[in-house]
Amino acid sequence: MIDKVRQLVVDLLDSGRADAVLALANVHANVQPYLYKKGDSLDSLALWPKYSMGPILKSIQAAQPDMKLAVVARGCDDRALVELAKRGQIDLNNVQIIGLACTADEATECECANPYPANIDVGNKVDGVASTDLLAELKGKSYDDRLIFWKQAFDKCIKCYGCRNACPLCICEECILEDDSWVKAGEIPPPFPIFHLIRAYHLSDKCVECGECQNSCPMDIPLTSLYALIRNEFNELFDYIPGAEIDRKSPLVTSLEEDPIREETA
Amino acid sequence: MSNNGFQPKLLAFCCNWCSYAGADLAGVSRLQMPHNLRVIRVMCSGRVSPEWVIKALSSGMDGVMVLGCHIGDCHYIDGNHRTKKRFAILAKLLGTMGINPNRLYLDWVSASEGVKFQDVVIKFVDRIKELGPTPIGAYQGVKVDR
Amino acid sequence: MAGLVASFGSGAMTNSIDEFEDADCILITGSNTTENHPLIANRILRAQEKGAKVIVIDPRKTQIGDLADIYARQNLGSDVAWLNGLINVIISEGWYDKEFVSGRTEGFEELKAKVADYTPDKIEQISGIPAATIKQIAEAYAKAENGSIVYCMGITQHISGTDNVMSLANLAMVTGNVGKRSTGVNPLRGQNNVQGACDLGALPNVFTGYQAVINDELRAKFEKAWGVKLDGKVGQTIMEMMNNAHDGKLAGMYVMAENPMLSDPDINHVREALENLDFLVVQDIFMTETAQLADVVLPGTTYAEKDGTITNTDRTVQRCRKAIEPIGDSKPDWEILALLGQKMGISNFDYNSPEDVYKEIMAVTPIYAGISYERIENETLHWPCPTADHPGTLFLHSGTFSRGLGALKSIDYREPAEMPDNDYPMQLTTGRMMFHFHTGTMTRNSPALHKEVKESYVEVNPSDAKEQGIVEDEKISIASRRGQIEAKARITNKVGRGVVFIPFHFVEGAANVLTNPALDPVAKIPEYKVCAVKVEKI
Amino acid sequence: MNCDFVLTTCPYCGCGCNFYLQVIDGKAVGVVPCKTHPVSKGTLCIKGWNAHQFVHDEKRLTKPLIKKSGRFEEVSWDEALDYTAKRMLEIKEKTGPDSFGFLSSAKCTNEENYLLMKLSRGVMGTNNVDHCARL
Repeated sequence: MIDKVRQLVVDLLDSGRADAVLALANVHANVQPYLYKKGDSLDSLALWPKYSMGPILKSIQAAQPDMKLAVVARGCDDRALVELAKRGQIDLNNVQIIGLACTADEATECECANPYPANIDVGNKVDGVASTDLLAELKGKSYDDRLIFWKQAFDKCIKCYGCRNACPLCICEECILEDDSWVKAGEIPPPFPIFHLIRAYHLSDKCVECGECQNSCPMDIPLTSLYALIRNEFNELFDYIPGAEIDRKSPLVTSLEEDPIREETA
Repeated sequence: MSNNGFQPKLLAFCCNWCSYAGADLAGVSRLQMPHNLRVIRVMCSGRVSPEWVIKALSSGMDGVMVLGCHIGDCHYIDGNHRTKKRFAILAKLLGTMGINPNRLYLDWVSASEGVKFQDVVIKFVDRIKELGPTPIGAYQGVKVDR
Repeated sequence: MAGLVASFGSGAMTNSIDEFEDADCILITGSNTTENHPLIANRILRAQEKGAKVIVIDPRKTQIGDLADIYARQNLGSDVAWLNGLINVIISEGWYDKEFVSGRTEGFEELKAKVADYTPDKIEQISGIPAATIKQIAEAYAKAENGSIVYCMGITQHISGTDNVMSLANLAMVTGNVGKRSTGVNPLRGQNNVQGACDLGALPNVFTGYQAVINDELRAKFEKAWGVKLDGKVGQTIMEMMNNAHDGKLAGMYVMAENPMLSDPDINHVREALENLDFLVVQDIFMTETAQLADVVLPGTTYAEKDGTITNTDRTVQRCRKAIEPIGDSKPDWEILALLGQKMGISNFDYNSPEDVYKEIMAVTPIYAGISYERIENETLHWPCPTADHPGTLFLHSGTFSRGLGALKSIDYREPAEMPDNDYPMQLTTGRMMFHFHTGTMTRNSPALHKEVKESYVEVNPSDAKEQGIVEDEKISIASRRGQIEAKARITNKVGRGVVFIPFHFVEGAANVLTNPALDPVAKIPEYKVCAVKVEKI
Repeated sequence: MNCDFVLTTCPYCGCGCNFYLQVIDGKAVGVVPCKTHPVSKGTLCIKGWNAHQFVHDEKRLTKPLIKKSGRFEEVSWDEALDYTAKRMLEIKEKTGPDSFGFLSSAKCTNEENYLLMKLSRGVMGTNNVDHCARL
C-alpha cells in the first residue's frame, strides 16, 4: 500500500502537477506530518498513526495561496477537506486528493463508521464500525444516568482545549469557549455542561468523524462516542452527513422547503 | 423526591412581531398565568442562539421556551425555519448529554393568540413541575465536599 | 531530594511514568497532579479506571482530590504526624511487609517505638484527618500489591520537608512498596528540566551525576577532565547566597533564566540582596523583575531556538531541537556561556554545538555515559544508563537500594515555623495552577493562557468569607509579618477553614511577598507552604 | 514556502511531553502534538498547546544591555561579554571566588546547566552554584 502512495507522490511531484505533497513521515523514530517537495527522498513516508491534514493544509494555503498542493487523505481527512472548502476555509481547486482507504484494524482503532474517502486511490474499502459497547450502553441509559455518566467523564477535563484545537472543523476565529461571559475563565474542570454542550452544538453539522478530539484528550474522555451519537441524530433529522457532498449546504442555514426535518416528513 | 411546592424558574424568548405581542394581549386580556416565567424579547425567534438556551439551562434554569411566529408568518421570511431546525438538533443534544429535552419547548404564537400564550405557559409550567428541578442545579456554584 | 537520598541513597522518581497505569493503589500528597502534571494524572486515572484506589491527602481539595476514592484534608505542615500515624496503624494491625523490612531495611525497631506514640486519635488532633480515615488509608495502601506514592512541592516546601520525604519513604519500605514495577516513591519535578539541572551538577555539593565535590577522587577526575584546580568545599545554596548578598558578603551573581524576584520567599529581602551586589548578570528571554536590577542583561533564547537535551521527571533524556533562528541578536544560552568562558581566558570552553558539550557530559557522568544523541533518536532511555549497550533503568532500587539497606528513619513531628496567632490568625499556602507556570515569564506572554487567568487571586473558604463579609471577586488584603498584597477573592471549598491559597505566578499580588523564608535545615528549601497571615477587606 | 515540523520537548512541567513546532518560513506558528511519543501520546495540556505563543513576543530581549548611569543601553555582544568577563575576574581577584554565586536554571538544557556549572567551578573557582529545584 505504502509503495503505491509513494509512487503517486513521486508522479505528482516529478510531473509538476503538484508543487508539494502533504503526507506523513517517519523522522526521529516518530511519525509526523511532512510537506514533501520535488527531490525529497520518500523513504521516510509513513501512513499511520494518522494526523489531521485539513488544518495543516489550511495553514499552508494561508501562507501561499497559489501553491499547487496534493494531500494523502483518509476518509475523515477527505470529509474535513470538503467541509472546510464548503465553509470558505480552504480552496480545493488547487488541491489534489490522494484518497487512502483505512484498513480494518485502523477503522476499529478509530471506531470509525466510514473509513474511506469518496474516491479511493489506494487500499480497499472495508466495513466501518457500526456500533460499540459504549454506544449501546449510552443509548440504553435514562437521561439521569446519562447526565451522571457525562458529568463524571467531564469532571476529569483539564480545559486543555485539545478537543477544540485538534478538531479540523473548529474554525471560529474567536472561540466562544474562551469568552468569560459564556464559560467562566480559569476554572478546572470547566463548568459543566456548558463548555461541552456548546462545542457539541457547534460541531453538530460539522463533525466528520475523525476522532481527533478523543485522540488529543489527555484525560481519556470518550468524545468519539459523544460525537457518534450526535452525528447519528443529525443524520436522522436532516439526512445529512458533514463532508459528504460539497454542493450541499448545512441544513441549519437553509429553509424548511430546501431541507425539511426528516421526522416530520416520515 | 417530592415536588410539592416546587416553583420552577423558567425563561421564555419571544419574538417581537408575534409571540411577544401575543403575550401582551394575554396580559391586556387579564388572562391568569403562573408567575414562573421571565420573558426576553428578541426581534425574531431565529435570533435565539442555541448557546443562549444552553447557558440558561447550565445556569440552573429549570426550563426554556422559545416562541415565534407561525411558519410562513415570519417577519424575516424564513427566520423561524432556522429556529425550528436548530431547536430540533438542540433537543437531541440535550437528551444525549442527559438533560431531558422536555425542558426545552418551541412553539408558534401569533399576535392574536393571547389565549394560546396563556395555554402554552400553563402547560409548560406543569410539565416542568412534573419533571422537577433541573439536575444541573446540583452541579452549579460552590462545590461542596462529597 | 535530600530525604530520598537519606532513605534510599538516591533522589529521583523511583518509577517511570507509564508504570503508574499498573499500580493498584496510588497515594498522592502535596501534588495538584491534574493541573501541574497532567500526563501523569492521565496514567493515575487510567489505573483508577482499571480498579486501582486513588488516595489524595492535601490541604486543598483540587481536581485530583475530587476524583480520588479517598480524600483527606490535613492541617498545613502536619505531614510527619499523619504519616507516622499511618505507619503505626500498619505495624500494629500486622499489615507491614515483614520479609521486606527484615531483608532490605534497617531501623525498624526504633521506627516502631517512635510511631507508637502517634495513635489515630492523636493524629486526628494534630492533622485534622479523622482516625477512621487514617485507618482506611493505611489498609488500602498497605494491602496493595503495587502501591505507589506520588508527591510534589506540597511535601518538600516545609521546614520539615526532608522529614516529610523520609516519612513517605518509611511508609513505602514498611509495606514493601518500593523496588518493583509500578511500585515506589515518586517526587514529580515541577519544571521541564529540574531533573536535568540536578543531574548536571547545578547544585553546590555535587558535580554531574551526583558526584560529591568533597570526594577527592571524584574531584581529581574533574580536575583532569577540565585541566584546572577545583575547590573541595560545598558551596552556598540559593537561599544562602541571597542572605550573604544581603549582608554584603557576596559581591556578584550570575543568574541564568531564573527570576528570584518572584520565585523566592520574602521578595523584599531578595530585592535588597540583589541591589546590594556590586555586579549582577542576568541572562533571560524577557526583561524580568530580576533582570531590571542587573548591571548586564544578556538575551538568551527560548527552547524553540536551540538544540540540546532535557531530562524529564522520570529520568528520560530527551531532545530539544532548534526550530527557528534566534530572535534579533539573541543567542542560545549554551553559546553565551561558551563565549563567556573563552573571554575569561579558558581554553577548553571551545564548543561548536550542544552535542559537543553533551559528549563531555557523557565522559564525566556515569549515569549518562550510555545515553548518546544518536541513541535517543530511536530509543527512550531512563538514567542510570552506564554503557552504550545498557537499556536504561525503568525503576530504581530493585533488589537493593543505592545505599545498600533502606534506612527507616525515626522522626518526630514538628510544627511549622510560623503558626497562626492573634495578629495573624489565618494560614497561607501557595502553589501553581493550570494556566500559568512558575513566574509567568512564558505563560503571561502567551495570549491564550493570559486570557484564562489575568491576575492573582486568593482562595478563601466560604465560611471564612461569610464571617468577614467577603464576596466573590472582591479585592482583599492579605498581610504577613513580611509584607502585604492585594488580590481578588475566589470563594471555594477547595481550601479548608482558616486557610487561604495564592498562586505565586503574578508580580502584582505576589504571594512571595508574604511567604516565610524559614528553611528546611537539610534541603534548604523554604517553607512556602505555610505561613501566618491576616486577611482583611479593603 | 517552507513548512516544517520540528520535534521538541515541551518547555513547561517535568512530564516531558513532546510536540512538533510547526514552522512556516522561519516562524513558529503552531503546535502539533506528537502521536507516537511515549509520554504524551498525541495529547498536551493548555500550556503545551500554546507553547509557541511567547516565542515571537515583541517584548523578547534581542540585544545585550549594559546599565550605564542607571539606564540600560544596547551594546554589542563583544562589549557585553568583555565587560562581564572583566568584572567577574575582578571580583574573583579582589574578594575571592566564593564572593560570587551562580544561579542556574531548570528551564535550560542539560548542556547549558553543565556549562554554567563548569563556569562556576572551573573558571570562577567556586561551588556556589544552585538552581530553583528548591523553589
